[in-house]
Amino acid sequence: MFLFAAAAAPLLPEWIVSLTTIAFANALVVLGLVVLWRVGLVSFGQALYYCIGAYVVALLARWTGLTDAFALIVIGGVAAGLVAVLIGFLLARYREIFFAMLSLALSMILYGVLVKTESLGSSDGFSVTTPTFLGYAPHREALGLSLYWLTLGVDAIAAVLVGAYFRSVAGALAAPIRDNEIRVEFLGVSVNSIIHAKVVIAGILGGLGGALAAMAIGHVDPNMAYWTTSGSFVFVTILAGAGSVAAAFVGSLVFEAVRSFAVDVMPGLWQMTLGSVLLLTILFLPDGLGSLVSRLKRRGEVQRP
Amino acid sequence: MSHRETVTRWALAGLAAATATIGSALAQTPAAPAAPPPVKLGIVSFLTGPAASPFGIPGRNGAEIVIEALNAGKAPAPFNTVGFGGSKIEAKYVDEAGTVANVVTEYRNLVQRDQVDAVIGYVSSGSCLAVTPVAEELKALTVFYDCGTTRIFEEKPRNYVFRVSPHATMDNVAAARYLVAKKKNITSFSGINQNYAWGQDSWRDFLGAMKVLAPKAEADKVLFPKLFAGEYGAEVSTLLTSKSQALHTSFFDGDLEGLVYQEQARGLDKRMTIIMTTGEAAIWRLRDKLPDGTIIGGRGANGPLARDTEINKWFQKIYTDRYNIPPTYPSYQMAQSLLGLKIAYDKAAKAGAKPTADQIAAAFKGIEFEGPAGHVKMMLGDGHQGITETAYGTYRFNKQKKEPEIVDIIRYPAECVNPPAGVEAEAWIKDGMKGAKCN
Amino acid sequence: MLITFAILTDGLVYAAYLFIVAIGLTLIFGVMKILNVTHGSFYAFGAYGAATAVGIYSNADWPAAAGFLFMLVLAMAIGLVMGLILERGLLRLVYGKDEVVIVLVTYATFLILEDVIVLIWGPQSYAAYQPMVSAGNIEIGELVLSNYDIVLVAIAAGLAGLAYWSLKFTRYGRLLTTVIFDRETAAAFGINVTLVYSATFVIGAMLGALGGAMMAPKIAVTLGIGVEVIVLAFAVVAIGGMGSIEGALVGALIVGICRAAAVHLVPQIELFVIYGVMALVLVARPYGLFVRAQPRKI
Amino acid sequence: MSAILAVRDLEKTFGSLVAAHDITVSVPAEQTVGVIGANGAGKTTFINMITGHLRPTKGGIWFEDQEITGKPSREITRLGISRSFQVAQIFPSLTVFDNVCVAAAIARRSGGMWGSITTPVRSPDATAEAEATIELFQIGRYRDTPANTLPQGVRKLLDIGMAVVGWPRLLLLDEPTSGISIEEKFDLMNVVMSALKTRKITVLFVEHDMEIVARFADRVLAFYDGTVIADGTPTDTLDSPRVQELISGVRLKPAAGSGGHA
Repeated sequence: MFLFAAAAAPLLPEWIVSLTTIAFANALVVLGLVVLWRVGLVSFGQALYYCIGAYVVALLARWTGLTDAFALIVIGGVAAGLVAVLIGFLLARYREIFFAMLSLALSMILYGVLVKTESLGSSDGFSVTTPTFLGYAPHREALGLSLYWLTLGVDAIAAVLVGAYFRSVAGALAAPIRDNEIRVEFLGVSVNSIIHAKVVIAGILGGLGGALAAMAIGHVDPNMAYWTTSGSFVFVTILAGAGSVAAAFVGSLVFEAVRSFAVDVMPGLWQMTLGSVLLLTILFLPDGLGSLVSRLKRRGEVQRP
Repeated sequence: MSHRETVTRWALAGLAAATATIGSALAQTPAAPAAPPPVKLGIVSFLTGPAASPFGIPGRNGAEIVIEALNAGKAPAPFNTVGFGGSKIEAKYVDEAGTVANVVTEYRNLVQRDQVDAVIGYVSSGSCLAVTPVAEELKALTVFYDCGTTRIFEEKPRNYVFRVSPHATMDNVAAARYLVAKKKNITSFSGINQNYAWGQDSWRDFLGAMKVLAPKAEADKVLFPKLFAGEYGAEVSTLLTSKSQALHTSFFDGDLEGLVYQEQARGLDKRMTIIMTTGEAAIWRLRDKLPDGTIIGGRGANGPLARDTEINKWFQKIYTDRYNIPPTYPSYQMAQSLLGLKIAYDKAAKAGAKPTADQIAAAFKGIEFEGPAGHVKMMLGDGHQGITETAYGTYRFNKQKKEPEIVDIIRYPAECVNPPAGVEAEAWIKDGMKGAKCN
Repeated sequence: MLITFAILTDGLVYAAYLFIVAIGLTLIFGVMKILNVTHGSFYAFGAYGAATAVGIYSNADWPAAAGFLFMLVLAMAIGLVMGLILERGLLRLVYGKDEVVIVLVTYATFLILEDVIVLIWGPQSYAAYQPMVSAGNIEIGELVLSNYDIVLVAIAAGLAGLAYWSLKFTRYGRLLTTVIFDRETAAAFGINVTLVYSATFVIGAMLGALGGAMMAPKIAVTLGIGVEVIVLAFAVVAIGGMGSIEGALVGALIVGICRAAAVHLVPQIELFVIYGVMALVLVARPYGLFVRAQPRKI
Repeated sequence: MSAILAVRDLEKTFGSLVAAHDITVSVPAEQTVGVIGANGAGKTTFINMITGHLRPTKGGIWFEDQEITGKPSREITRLGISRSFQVAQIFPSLTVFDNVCVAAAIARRSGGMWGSITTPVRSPDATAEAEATIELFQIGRYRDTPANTLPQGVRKLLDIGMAVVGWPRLLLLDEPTSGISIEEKFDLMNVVMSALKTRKITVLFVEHDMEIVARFADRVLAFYDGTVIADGTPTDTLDSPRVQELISGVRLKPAAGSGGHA
């Protein structure tokens, strides 16, 4: 998919490239939510890591003048990951709606702090210095494409790793933990540490997404940590479904496309459009777009001799 | 490897979805009619959300009515030529609501997908700051109409971004000047501002200006309730326990009205004079609920604060006739921005052929003109940021005419409440507003 | 002294506001295990309905009190209708789905209703101040209290009492408590759970609308008022313990007092108070103050 | 050789309620011990303490001469004690194979979080082990059935299979036949016991049905009122008058404990 999308890029109009870049950056956050959702956990505060990743990039560029995209992304991801490690000690004890609520509270606290920080432009945020790529400093189309390809690259790596993780013991324990934590404990595994690990993975992915988004948008602001931002990530997760890694990316792209389309065609009523899409997905595609993927798979297998 | 295959399938599906939007977009913009080809404008403001009713909608209405007049060539001189450079204006209205990511995406869509010739809009300073670098990168002519932050032209010189409407500094400097003029021996004042950039900046400027103009007076209660908090009980009683003679607020619409209702129910305005830097936008809805004696600003000489010129009468009339409510400052700011752009465009179009963004930008720099809100000088930010005179007045609800009116208006020349070119607003206020010419 | 009094009264008023918004949410969660984002819409519709009602009655000159009642009644009627439509028409279809999925369903509904408001009332904002202004105020020392706020507190207290009484002493209340305690057993005992659900959701919706209606006179009824309320109500409910009425009451009081104290003493931290308190409480008591986790038996 | 499991003066109280007290038992390797007693006699409490689900108020537990008193259940499992449950604890949304395979993979993973992230769940030897266990418990024909649709008996076998797949040396079965019709009970126990014998696993099993106890146990512990009142060969224990008087009444209502939570 990524090779395909990468190859297609130069043929696409710029605005689609940038729309897709942002969509695929957000897809990383969604991928993290998918990791959590497989154990039946949903974070209404994933924007926390998204925002951390974004601000780390923006602040490094601003204070240290570091503009190398690759370095910035790694640092952004690591920073968010570290925060997730700390928060994880607390969060891993929670389940269901309580997990959701606590993560929401934490992200809202970050939001408050940022709004309070006038030196960082308060609610207006501040702009992100144009990134460079190992010394190469592109502009306009070139810049857009570089960011796009960078995002695809990160996405591809993330997709492969997460895919492998899903096939690992810790990854495969998701459904068992959702089904029956006690049994898992009696098989000799600490459920909380498994969940902690998932929180961290989701955090890193969130940070990476935020870092990429910050560069693609060129601006960061506290709203990146606001609960409605988390809400839209969860929204995409449901749209995509936890079925497959690919779903996260497709879901995110479809979401951006639909939103942009709605804003374009019915400026006053785009929320209604989004809501209806979500509703219909839940009602008629309970497992999200991912379930379509697996259906196609099945058909494919049938056709194969 | 069936994984990889399905993945590819999905890539296709995804791109299909994306292309669907281009398709629709193209369908959206009808084939250009017979020459001269229309000038496409993207007009962005809040069509949904809390900021729609106070700013977004009045702004859009202002655009609609003015564009109509311009296309009909019915605007008063010197704006009485058809559209922009003789070609009709075709406006596309877009919602500003959503995250900065959405705002930037929609901006790119306007410029790159819909190929608009210029974008006018943006209420939130956050949007303006986010859009600015993109506009510069895309070399797309952009005029901000309502956002007030000074950072846009202070952070970097800009080439394609303009703002006809003055920035927020003069609102609070003028507020301070008016307050000191009315209350010579003020000893204490308080402030209640929303806890986000707009509120914080407003208070910072006001406080700075007061330090300069009334060094004796000190700030007592400094309150920053959450944006859209809705309930101000605690704030009001805090203020009731204060000895301040005046209260500064940059609250707008929803929050402003809520505050007014709640403070009136508890008679706060009987204890201290309230200064509302954006009050003008609310007078037509608050009417007799807005306490008499409140000091009202309108982000410039807009609405009732505007001078009684021909063009102002004209704008007042066409707007009121259409929407049967008088225009408030966002409508004025939109009108000013459109008229400013028209002058620049016409100037650039003199060459004959459709002018390029660079030509218009070159023509736009440093122009001066008379708009409904008075005389505009594109003076700051190397000719990209306009300044105008501003005015403050005292509110009174005229029981006979059953109409709001603003009395003993004091006008402040642009140079009196704005920093000289090349000086940062905050610094200017800090070192005593040097070079302010208040005649 | 004055400050302390002010903090207490302000805290009480704010708590009343929070409780009125939160009670419907916690009721629905307690019985149906649904975290109802649509609650924000109920609040908004209640407020808009109230504004409309006030508009009508201030033209016809009826006594203020009557207008106030008219306002509340209309709002609750709206809540009733919306509740029925949503529960019967939509939620019914998704019962038994994952808790979180149902949250998303209500979130989607919330998004849709946000625009329905635009379709019905347009983007402009509405005022409904008459009841509050006509209620007047009383002076206590330097402090001036709005009678309307006092009414608000009274109504909140009334609601709390009513909720307590009906849960403990009415048949429906006892039904509810059994359902809350154990759905299966309740069903086994032949309690019509479906009916209880519908009733609960409708009541919750009416309470949400009521909250909006009672706040309407204090605020400008404008787009987006629902969003702010949701998270606020969530916080209160999470602090008190999901689904616990007394929890909602205590949660509201804690947040109310803390916020008032912050505004009077350290205005800088006002923004964090609610989430700070929420995080702290959740750290100490993962399930909120009034809810205990039951260890699973094997 | 010395005892694989030794328990000394074990006591568990919940507030004022004494659930178990003065339990002292030692079990030599490869012995099959039946545990009998009425509901609430302390059998499950006893098991729960050994497997670390409950922390004893007093006394100590030694497994292969290593003290495990109050260790968390997952550590105890790793040491080689495994258990099955009164109500089969399985993963309903997974197939039988996946149930067993997950269990096998967990048992085989190289230690630590990193280990469980890096080792694939369907590693060759985990898969092989899972297949073997499924064969051993003769549930091959259900291999790909989702667990939530399994008949009661198969659930039980699966539950025990998941406990056995990690090659434990001590296995505790909490009422393996509860909820099973009398006809099936013996077949089920035959399968289970032969499987355990082939793996040389020491077994403690709680059982209400005296015939089953008599048939399969080498030794019987009789619980009453939270402690052991008789301990010896099946015949000795079951015929001892106290047991007859206090417990064997259970025999008349064999399924009394079914589903109930002792």
